[in-house]
Amino acid sequence: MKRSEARLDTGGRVNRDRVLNFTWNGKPYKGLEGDTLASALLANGISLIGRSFKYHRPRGIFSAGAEEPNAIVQLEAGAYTQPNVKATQIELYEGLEARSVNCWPTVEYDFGAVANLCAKILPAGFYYKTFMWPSRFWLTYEYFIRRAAGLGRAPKEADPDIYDKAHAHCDVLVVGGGPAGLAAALAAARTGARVILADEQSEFGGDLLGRRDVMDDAPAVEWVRKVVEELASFSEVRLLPRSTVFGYYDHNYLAIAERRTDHLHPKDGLGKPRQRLWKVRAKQVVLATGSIERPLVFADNDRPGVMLAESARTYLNRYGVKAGRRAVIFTNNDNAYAAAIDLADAGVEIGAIVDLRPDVQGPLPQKARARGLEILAGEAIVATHGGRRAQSVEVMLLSPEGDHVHGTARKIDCDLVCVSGGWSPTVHLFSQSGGKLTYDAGRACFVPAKSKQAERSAGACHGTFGVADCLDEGFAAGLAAAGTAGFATAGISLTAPAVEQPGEAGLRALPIVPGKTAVGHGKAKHFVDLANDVTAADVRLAAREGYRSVEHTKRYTTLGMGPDQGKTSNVPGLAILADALGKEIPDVGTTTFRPPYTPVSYGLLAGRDVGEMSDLTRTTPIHEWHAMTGGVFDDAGQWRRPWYYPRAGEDMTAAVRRECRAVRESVGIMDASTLGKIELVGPDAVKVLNQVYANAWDNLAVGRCRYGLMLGEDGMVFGDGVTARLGEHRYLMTTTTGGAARVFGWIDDWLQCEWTNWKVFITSVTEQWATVSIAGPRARDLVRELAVGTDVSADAFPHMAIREGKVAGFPGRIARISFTGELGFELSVPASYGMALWTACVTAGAKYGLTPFGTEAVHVLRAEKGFIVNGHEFDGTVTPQDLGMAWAVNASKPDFLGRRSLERSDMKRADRKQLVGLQVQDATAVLPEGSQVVERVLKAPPMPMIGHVTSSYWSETLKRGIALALVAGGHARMGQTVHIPLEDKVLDAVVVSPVFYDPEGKRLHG
Amino acid sequence: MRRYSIWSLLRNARSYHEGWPEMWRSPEPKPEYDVVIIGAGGHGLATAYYLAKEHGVTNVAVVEKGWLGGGNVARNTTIVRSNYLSPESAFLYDKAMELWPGLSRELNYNVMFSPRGLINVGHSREDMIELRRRVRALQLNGIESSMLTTAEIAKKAPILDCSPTASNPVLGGSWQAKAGIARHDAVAWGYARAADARGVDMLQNCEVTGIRREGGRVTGVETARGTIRARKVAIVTAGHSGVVAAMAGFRLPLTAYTMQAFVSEPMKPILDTVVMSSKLVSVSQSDKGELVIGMSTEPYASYSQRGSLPEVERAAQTMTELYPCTRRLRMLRKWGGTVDVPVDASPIMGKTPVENLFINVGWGTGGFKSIPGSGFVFAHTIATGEPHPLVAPFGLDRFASGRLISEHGATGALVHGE
Amino acid sequence: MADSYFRQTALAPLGLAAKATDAPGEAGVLLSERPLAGQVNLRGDGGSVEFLQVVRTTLGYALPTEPNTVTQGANSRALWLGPHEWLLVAPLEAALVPTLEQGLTGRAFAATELGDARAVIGLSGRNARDVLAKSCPLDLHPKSFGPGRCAQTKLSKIAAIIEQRDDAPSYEIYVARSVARYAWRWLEDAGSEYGVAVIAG
Amino acid sequence: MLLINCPWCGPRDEIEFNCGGEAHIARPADPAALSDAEWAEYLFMRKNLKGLHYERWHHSYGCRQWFNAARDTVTHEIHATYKMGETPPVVAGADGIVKGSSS
Repeated sequence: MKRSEARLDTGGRVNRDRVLNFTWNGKPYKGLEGDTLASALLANGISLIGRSFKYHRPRGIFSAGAEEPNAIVQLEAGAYTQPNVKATQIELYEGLEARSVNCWPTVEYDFGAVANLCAKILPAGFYYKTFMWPSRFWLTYEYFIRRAAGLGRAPKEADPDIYDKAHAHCDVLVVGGGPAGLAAALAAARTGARVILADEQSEFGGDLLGRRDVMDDAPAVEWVRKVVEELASFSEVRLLPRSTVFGYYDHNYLAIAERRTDHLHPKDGLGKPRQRLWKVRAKQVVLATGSIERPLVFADNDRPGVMLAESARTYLNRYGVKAGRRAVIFTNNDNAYAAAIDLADAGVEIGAIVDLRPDVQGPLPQKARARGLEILAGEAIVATHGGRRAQSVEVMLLSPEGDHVHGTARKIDCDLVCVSGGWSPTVHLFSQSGGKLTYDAGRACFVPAKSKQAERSAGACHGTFGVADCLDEGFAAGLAAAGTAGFATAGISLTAPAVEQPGEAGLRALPIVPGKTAVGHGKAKHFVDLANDVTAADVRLAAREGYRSVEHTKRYTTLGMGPDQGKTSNVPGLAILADALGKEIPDVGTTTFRPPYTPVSYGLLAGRDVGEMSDLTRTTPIHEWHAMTGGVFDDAGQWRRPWYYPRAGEDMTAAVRRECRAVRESVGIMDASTLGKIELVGPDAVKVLNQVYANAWDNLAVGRCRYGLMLGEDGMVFGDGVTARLGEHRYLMTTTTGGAARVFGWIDDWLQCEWTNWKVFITSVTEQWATVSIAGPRARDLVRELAVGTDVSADAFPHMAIREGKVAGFPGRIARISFTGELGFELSVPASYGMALWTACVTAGAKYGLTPFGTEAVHVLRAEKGFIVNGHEFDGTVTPQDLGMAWAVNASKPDFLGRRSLERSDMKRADRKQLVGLQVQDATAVLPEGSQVVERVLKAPPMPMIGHVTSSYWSETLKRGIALALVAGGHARMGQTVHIPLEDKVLDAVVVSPVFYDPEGKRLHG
Repeated sequence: MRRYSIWSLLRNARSYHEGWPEMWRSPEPKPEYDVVIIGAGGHGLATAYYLAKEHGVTNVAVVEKGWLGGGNVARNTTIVRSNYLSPESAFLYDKAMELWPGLSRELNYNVMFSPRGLINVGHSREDMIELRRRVRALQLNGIESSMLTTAEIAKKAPILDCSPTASNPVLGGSWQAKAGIARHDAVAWGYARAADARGVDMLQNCEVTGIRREGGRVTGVETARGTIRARKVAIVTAGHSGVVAAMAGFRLPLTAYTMQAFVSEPMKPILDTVVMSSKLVSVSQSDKGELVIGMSTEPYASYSQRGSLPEVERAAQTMTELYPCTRRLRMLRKWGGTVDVPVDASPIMGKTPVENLFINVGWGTGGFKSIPGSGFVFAHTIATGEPHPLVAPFGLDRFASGRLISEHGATGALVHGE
Repeated sequence: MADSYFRQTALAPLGLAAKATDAPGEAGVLLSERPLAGQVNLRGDGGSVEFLQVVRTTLGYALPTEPNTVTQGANSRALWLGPHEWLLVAPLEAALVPTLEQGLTGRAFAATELGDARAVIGLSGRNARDVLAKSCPLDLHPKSFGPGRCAQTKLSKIAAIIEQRDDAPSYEIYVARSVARYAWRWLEDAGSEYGVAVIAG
Repeated sequence: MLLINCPWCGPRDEIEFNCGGEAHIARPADPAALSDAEWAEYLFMRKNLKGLHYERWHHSYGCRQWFNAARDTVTHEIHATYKMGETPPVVAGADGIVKGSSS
C-alpha cells in the first residue's frame, strides 16, 4: 500500500503489518490495526468530518477521546447502524463503514449551511422570542426545525445483538488505567485484595500511550506492559479494558459498560454478547480517571484543523499520525510545549507557539526555545482562516489585562492549530458519588474536596498532573484503599519507576481570548460548546437577560447539553458567565454531574431479559395439556392460563359459547391451580380471619368453607375468596390468582408488625397443590367416580364443605365450591400429580361430555351469577355496601381492618356508585366494557355520567347480552332505564339485580 | 415589558443583541405583601401571573429557595394532556388544555406548545377497559379523545412494535389530538417575565424557614432574607410540600419520591407523537431530536433528585421491547425530580387548617401539563378566599370524609385486574 | 412404583433425561433437575431454646440459628430461611411431617410439606459462579459463600433459594414450581457463552 | 442503589427489599373512638421528612422479615437498621422525632 504522508514510518501502537480497509462516506480507505476511525481519517488526510448542530459549519476532529464534540459519525448501516458515535472512540476494524451526519447532500456541500448566513438573528434562545404568530403555526415551524435538528439516524430494524449483565463484588475498584490507576491497582492487588481495574480504552496505559515518557530508562509503555502482566497474574484481579465506568450510585455501587465486540465487524460479533453491564459493589473505590484538556475560547476556534494540543500529541505518538503538516500551538500553559516538541521532532513544521502569557520561562518552553521553535509570548490568535481545513491564523499582541489585542495582525500559515487552555480533572464520577468540588483558581479547574462515599481520587483527576506524582499518588491510594478494606499493607513493597517530570509554571486563565472585533460584533464566533454551537456571545446574552444561575444559562443556551455532555465546554462556559456577572467562578457554581459519564446503549441497560425472557411467566402443572390441546392462553399477572379451547373451525366466540353451554348443561373442567392458597395454623388463626375479613369466623365448623371480603384500612374491598377450616387450628385460605402475594404480604405484615404475639403461622401453599375444578349438573357423577371412598352425595357433602381423601387414587382434598353458579367441586392434589389427575378426569369424564373451559367462560358464567372480580367490579374504590354485599360485613364485630373507614361520611352517601345489573333493551347487544352510563341523553356534552360498565358478556345461557355496572345510587334505581352512549349510537338499558341466573342458588346447592 | 417578535430580533441584531432587557428584576424583599407565594416553580409563577392579571392583585412576592423554575418544571418530560378518568380531574386538567394553545402569545414568550397528539397504548384487556372508560368519560364531558385500533397506532407511531408476536402486544389505544409537548423551561420563564412585568417580585435564593401565625391565621413568612409579612400565603412547593406544611403545623397525605427521566442522543425525527403505555410511562421526541423517556417513581421516599440504576434498567428493557429500533441508541442524560404523590394521586388544593394559608400541592407526576389551569383557578381561590368550583373537590378535607379522587391509572401505571 | 410413575417434576415436560449427558466435554456450565424430594417448611419460635431443643431431639440434629446456613442430619438437612422458619430437605420417603407433628405435639409450630411446590435445579461446572453472577446480586466468592451456606435472593426476576453443596462449586437452586421453566431457560441462555450441558439430576 | 443491612441476613442489595413507608405508626387501639379527622391522620397523614426518616423495610426476596431503618431521605445514608420491636436508635445530628409504639 502507498503510505499516506501523514503516517509516520515507525512508532506508535499501530500494527503496520495489518492493514484494514474501511469506507468513509462511501469511499474506500486504508488504516492500520490499532487505529481509531479518527486516527485513520487523519492518516488519510481527511479533515472535514461533519457539520455542526445549529449553524452547519464544517467541523473536523477536535480531540482523541470521549470528550470529542465535533467528529460525530453514523457507524455501519441497516440493523447495525448506530448514530452519533464519536470517531475518536471507534476502534478501526476490517470492513468498517461510516458516514458524516447532519449534512445534505454531502458534508462538503451542505444545504443547511444557510443557517450560518442567518446567524446574526439566531442568538441563543431566539426561538423563545419568535415563531409565536399565528399561534397555530408553531407545528409548521416545528416541522422544519425538527428536520434541521437532530444528528444521526436511528436504525429502522431491531438490533440483532445480544447484551449481557453481571454483578461483581470487590474490595477495590480502580477506575482508569493510566499511571495513577495502574499504580493503585498494583498496590491493592499486592495486598491480596479483590481488585477490578476498568479503563475505557482498548489497552491500559492512559496518557502514557500518547507520550514519549521514559521510565527506568525504557519507554513508559514497557512499564505499563509489566504492570498489566503482573496484575493479570493475580487470581483476585479482574482487568476490564474497553470498559467505561459510567455511573457512581449510592453505597459504592458503580455501573460499567464493557464493550466486548464493538472493535469487531458486526458479523464477527454475532452470537456473542456485544456489551456487558457490570454492576459492581465495591468496598473501596480509587478514581484515577485522568483529566481533559480545556480549549481556549477564541475567534473562529471551530475550523477543521483546530485540535486540542495533547490530542495532536496522542495521534502522533500512539497512532503514528501527523494531524497536520504545519502547526501553530496556541496555549496558556507550559504543558502544550511538550506537544510542540513532539510534533517538531516528528517533522511537523511549527509555525509558532502563541502563548497568552507575556513571560514564558518554564523548563518545557526553554527546551522548545532551545529546539529553535518560535514562541510568541503575550500574543493571541485573533482569527483563523480556511474552509474545509484551517489554512492560516492571525496573531496580535495581547494587552496586559487580557481584555483586548493591539498592534498589527500577523498571518501565520498552518493546517493544524493545537490549543491548550489547561486541564480539567475528570471529576464526573466523583461528583456523581456525592463528593463536593472546590475551585482551584491557580489551575483554573475544579478538584475533589470532600468525599461522601468510600472513595479516593488519585492522579490527574485529583489535580495532580505530573507523571511521577501520579504514580506516587496511585500507589498510596491503592494501598490505603486495600488497607481500609481490611488488608494488611505493611511490608508491601512498591517502587515507582524513575521518570522525568519537568516542572511547570502557572497558566494564564482568560475567559475569552479577545479578537479583532468585540465578542459577538463581527462575523467571527468564539465557540464555547462546539457540539451545540454555543458561543461566548450567547453566554453573555444569557447573563444580560437575567439568567444568572448557571443552570438557567445552560438551559437557555443549551451549553453542555450536546452529545459530548459538555466535557470540554463546562468550565470555559462557567468562566465566561462568571466574568459577565462580575463574580468569581465558585460563586456562580458548577453543575452536579449525573450518570452516564458517556452515552450508554439502551440494549445494554435492558440486558438479557428481552424477547421471551422479558416477562417472568408462571405455568401450572397441567400447562402441557392445555398447550397440546390447542388452548389459547391469557396472561393473568405472571400466570399463563388457558383462555379458551377452540375446536377446529371455531373462533373465540363459538368456543366460549360451547364451553359455557357444557358447564350449564353437563359438566366442564377447569385448571384452577393458579388460585392463591395460604395455610393458617395456630390457636389464633381465627383471630386473624376475624380481623382481615369483614365477616365473622368464630362459628365455622371443621370441614366447612366460608366466603369473605377483605378490605384495606380505607374500607375498600381489595380481595375476596373462600377459606376452609381443615382442623381445629388449621385453615386454608384461597385468594384470587393475582391477589395471592398481596394477601399473604398483607397478613404477614400485620402479624410481624402489629399482632406480634398472636399464636399463628401462615404459609403460602399455592405452588404445592394442583387444583382441578369440575362444574356442571353432571359434576357429582364424575367426582363420585374419582373420589373413591368419599361420599359426595348432596346430604353428606353439602355446598361449601371440604374433605380430605383420595382423588383418582392420589392423596388429596375435595371441596364443594362454585364460581360458576353450578354444582361444583374442586379437586386438589400435590402439584406433581396434577397432570395425572387432570388426565384421569378427562378420561373418566368423556362419557359425560366433560368439556375443558377457560378463563373467558368462567368470566361469563360468574357474571351471570353477579359474582365480582377484581379489576372489574372492585378496584380499590368500592366498599362492600357499594357491591350490595353488606351481608358479608359483620357490623357487630368490634373491629376488623377497614371497619372504621366504612363509618366515614362519604361512605354513607346515597349516590355512591353501586353494583347493579344492566339489561340492554336490544337483547342482541353486548355493551363494551368501560362504557359510561348516563341518566339523560343530552344533545351535546357535557353529559353527567352516573356510572360505568364493569363486566359485559354475551350470556349463552340467557341468550342475551348481560352487563354489570357501578351506577350512582344504583340500588335505588332498580327498574329505571338508563342510557349508554357509544361511538355511533345510544343503547338503553334497564337497571336490574346483578344476579341474572338462578338467583335462588338452586343449582349451586343441588 | 418590551415585546419579543421577529422584528425585535432583527432590530437587536443590529446592536449585536446587547440591548435586550432583563427577563425579570431581582428586587429586595418588601416588608409586606398582599400575597406571598412560596415556590417559584411552574404552578407558583402561574398563580402569581393570574393573580396580577385576572384579579389585579399585584403586591405579590414569589419566594424561592433556589433559582426560579429550578424544580420539577425543569425536570419533567414536558407532556401536556388532559386524559384523566374522574370528571373532577378531567375538568381541572382541561382548564389547562384550554389555556395552552394561546399561552405563547399571552405571555409573549414562545413556550413551543406542540399539540402533536398523544397515544395511550393498551397491552391487556384490563388496559383496554380502562382506556375505553376514560375515553368515553372524556367524550361525554366534551373533552376531545377517541379510541385507536392497533393499525391506526402503527401508522401514527411506526417505531412501536405492533406485531402480534410482540412481548407487549398492542391491543389498541386511545388518542388525544390536542395533547402534546411544550418547552418546560420556557413556561416558567415566560410566566416569570410576564408576572414581573405586572409588578410581582421574584425573590430568588430566599428560602422560607418558617410560617408566621397568630391566632390560627397566617401573618407572614420567615426567610433567609428576613421576615416578610403577608395577608395571605400560598404553599406551592411540590416535592417539598411536606416540609413546608410542617412549618405551618400540619401534615399532608403525601410522600416525596424521586421520579427519573432520560433522553437519548439527538436524532433525526422518528416519532411524531407522544406515546404512553401501562408498561413504560412515556416516550416523545424533542425538537432537538432527543427521545425523552419518563419512568416510574422510585420505590422509596427521597428528596435526592437523583435516581438509581434498577429503575433505568427496567425502563430500558420495556422501551427496547416496545421500540425494537432503540436498542442501539444510547442514553445521553438522565435526571431525577422530587414528586409529591398523594395517596389518591390527585392534587391537593385550597384551604388549610391555618386561615389565609392556601395550598396547591400534590401534583405528583402530573404537574407540568396542569400549570396554566392550576395557576388560573388557584389565583381565583387566593383572591376570593374561596375555592374555585374546579378546585373545590380537591380540598384537604376529602381525606377525612373519604371522598378521594383516585387517579392512579392516569399516570400510565394502570391498576391491573386478576 | 405406580406412584412415581404418575408424579411429574416441574421440568419433566422438557425431557431433560433424554438430553442428559455423561460427557459434558468443554461445557462450562452443567445443569440438572434434581428429583422430587421432601421439602418441609418448618415454623416455630427460633428464639425459644426449648423449641430448638425439642426439634433437635425429634430430628436428631440442631436447626441452624445462624442466618443463611445449613445443618446436616443423618437423613435430612435444614436450611435457615428466617428467624422462625426453616426448610427441611429429605428423601421423598422420609415422612418428616408426621415425625415433627409427633415430636412437637402441643407446641406452637407449623410443618408444611412443600416438596411439590418447588423445583430444584442443580448448577455446577467451572463457570457456575459466572452464570449466577449474571442475575444474582449476592457475593458468591469463596470468602463469603461456601458449602454449608444458603441464601434466599433474587435470580433474574425470580425469588430463589441458593444452596452451595460443595467446593466445585455445585449449587442447588430452589425456585417455585411455576417459574421453573423460566429459571431453566434463563440459566441456559446466560450460560450459552460458556457452553451448557445437561446432566442427570 | 442502596446496600441495606438486613438485621438477620446482613448487607443485601436494594432489589431484594420493599420499602413500607414511615415506621412507628401504631394502629389505634380503638378506631371507633376516633373522629373522622383523627382516623384520617392515622390512615393518610405522613411526616414526609426531608433528612433522617424512620421507615419500615421488608426483606421480601430474603428472609421475609420486616424491620426498621433510619435513613436519610436526602443523602440516602442508612444510619441504622433494627428489628421490629426494638427501640429506634438515636442518630446524632437528627431531629430524632420518634413517636408512637415501638412496633
